[in-house]
Amino acid sequence: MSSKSILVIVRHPPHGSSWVREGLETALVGAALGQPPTLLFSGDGVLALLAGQQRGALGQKGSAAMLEGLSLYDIEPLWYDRYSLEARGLTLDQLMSGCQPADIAGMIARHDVVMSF
Amino acid sequence: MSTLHLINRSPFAASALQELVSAVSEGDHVLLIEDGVYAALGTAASKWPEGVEIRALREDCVSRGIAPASTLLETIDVAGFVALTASTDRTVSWF
Amino acid sequence: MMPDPMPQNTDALTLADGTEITLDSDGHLQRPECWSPEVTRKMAEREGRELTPAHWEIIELLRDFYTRFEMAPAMRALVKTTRQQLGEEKGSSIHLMSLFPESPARVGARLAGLPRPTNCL
Amino acid sequence: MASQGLTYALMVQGAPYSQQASHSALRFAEALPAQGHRVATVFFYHDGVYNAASMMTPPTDEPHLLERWRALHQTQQCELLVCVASAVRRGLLDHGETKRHGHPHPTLEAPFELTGLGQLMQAAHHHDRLITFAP
Repeated sequence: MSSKSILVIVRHPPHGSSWVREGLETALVGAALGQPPTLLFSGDGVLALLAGQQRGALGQKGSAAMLEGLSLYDIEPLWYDRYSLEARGLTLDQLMSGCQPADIAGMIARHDVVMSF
Repeated sequence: MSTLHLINRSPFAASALQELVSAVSEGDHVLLIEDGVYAALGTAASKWPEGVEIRALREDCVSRGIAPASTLLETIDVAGFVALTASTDRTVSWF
Repeated sequence: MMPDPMPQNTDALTLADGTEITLDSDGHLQRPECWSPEVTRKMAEREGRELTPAHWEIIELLRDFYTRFEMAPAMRALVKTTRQQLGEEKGSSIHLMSLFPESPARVGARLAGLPRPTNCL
Repeated sequence: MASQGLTYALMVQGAPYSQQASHSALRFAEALPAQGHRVATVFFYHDGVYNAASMMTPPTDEPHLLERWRALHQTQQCELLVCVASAVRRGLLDHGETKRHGHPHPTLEAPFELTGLGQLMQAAHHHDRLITFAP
């Protein structure tokens, strides 16, 4: 497999839809194939990084547990768009561990392929 | 090295267009498709960074009754859409 | 006679107390919440596997991984987590392959009673 | 300046008849050959997997999306890949999955194929462009 760099952008909040989980599944498969993609959370996607999440009322899985395991797949750090975080009145200390701010424009420009969820 | 950004959300319902402002680089292209073409109606698409070209997909304007003549935005047809994906290095979808 | 409510491609394990544990066509538990160490022992027995303490270490590690991250690890993550928890020597694909020769992540997860993974590569 | 003869992968994430994503993807794919390009892989993910529902029966005066995908497969020799994890949980099963889960009839047929996300990654690596059509 030729090695293109892949950026996975998550732009939706967790729980309300399956976007976050599907984005993470995609990133995990890339990593399992030996090419961990870069993972970036932007817009409402930063809400997936909030600490203290749980399963849904029917026992449906969220995405927080999965996110905690990504470093074992060499997908780290969890990049986030700082403006999206600020716009939602949140700060880094409210997020799970392993998050780092990113320059989203530069990050897009540095990757060959971008997948959004 | 440039990026084509596709937006299919109305700017009046979603913040994708605003968010995109911080995600574009000089030389990038933005194409409004589907409900994204409604950005041609307000002022949302007028406050755009320098050096970034924004256009609307003509077929989606026409089907929605937004005549190209009534907008300030340049419109392109699907052939132009294909050409943009080929001339840029990558495509990012905002939805 | 009552119609059989289960799909035809299933199989079952009978535990010492008479409980039937149904398996899907790939040998995974139909109801992962029914797992107990006895289930793993029965599965192994049927498949002619002898489980040593080294096997159990990995089975526990797989269950712990699943509890923490709500997913079963792929090979790369299994090696890494084994290395973190059990040290360099055991955290190698050679060690894991010697325990579960066909595919440590897949076979190990099945014996650990984890659900059948939804996504094959 | 357009490059010559690119191969495309499309990721379709929108459900047919609910969102415009399928129509947009087909319109785009059908326009590729005029410029010497071709779609090599269509990968259906999220609600996009419903595009492969083999019993899709739209009114006769509306586009038949399933037929259009089949035609695309014929004319551009593209593979139509459906994420197995997304499809099976939504009730789209091919012959093999039907048997595995003990259901009576397949709801997904060739030329659509159930595959894993690894195929999406392969397509992203091997083809010149990846374009996402989302709901």
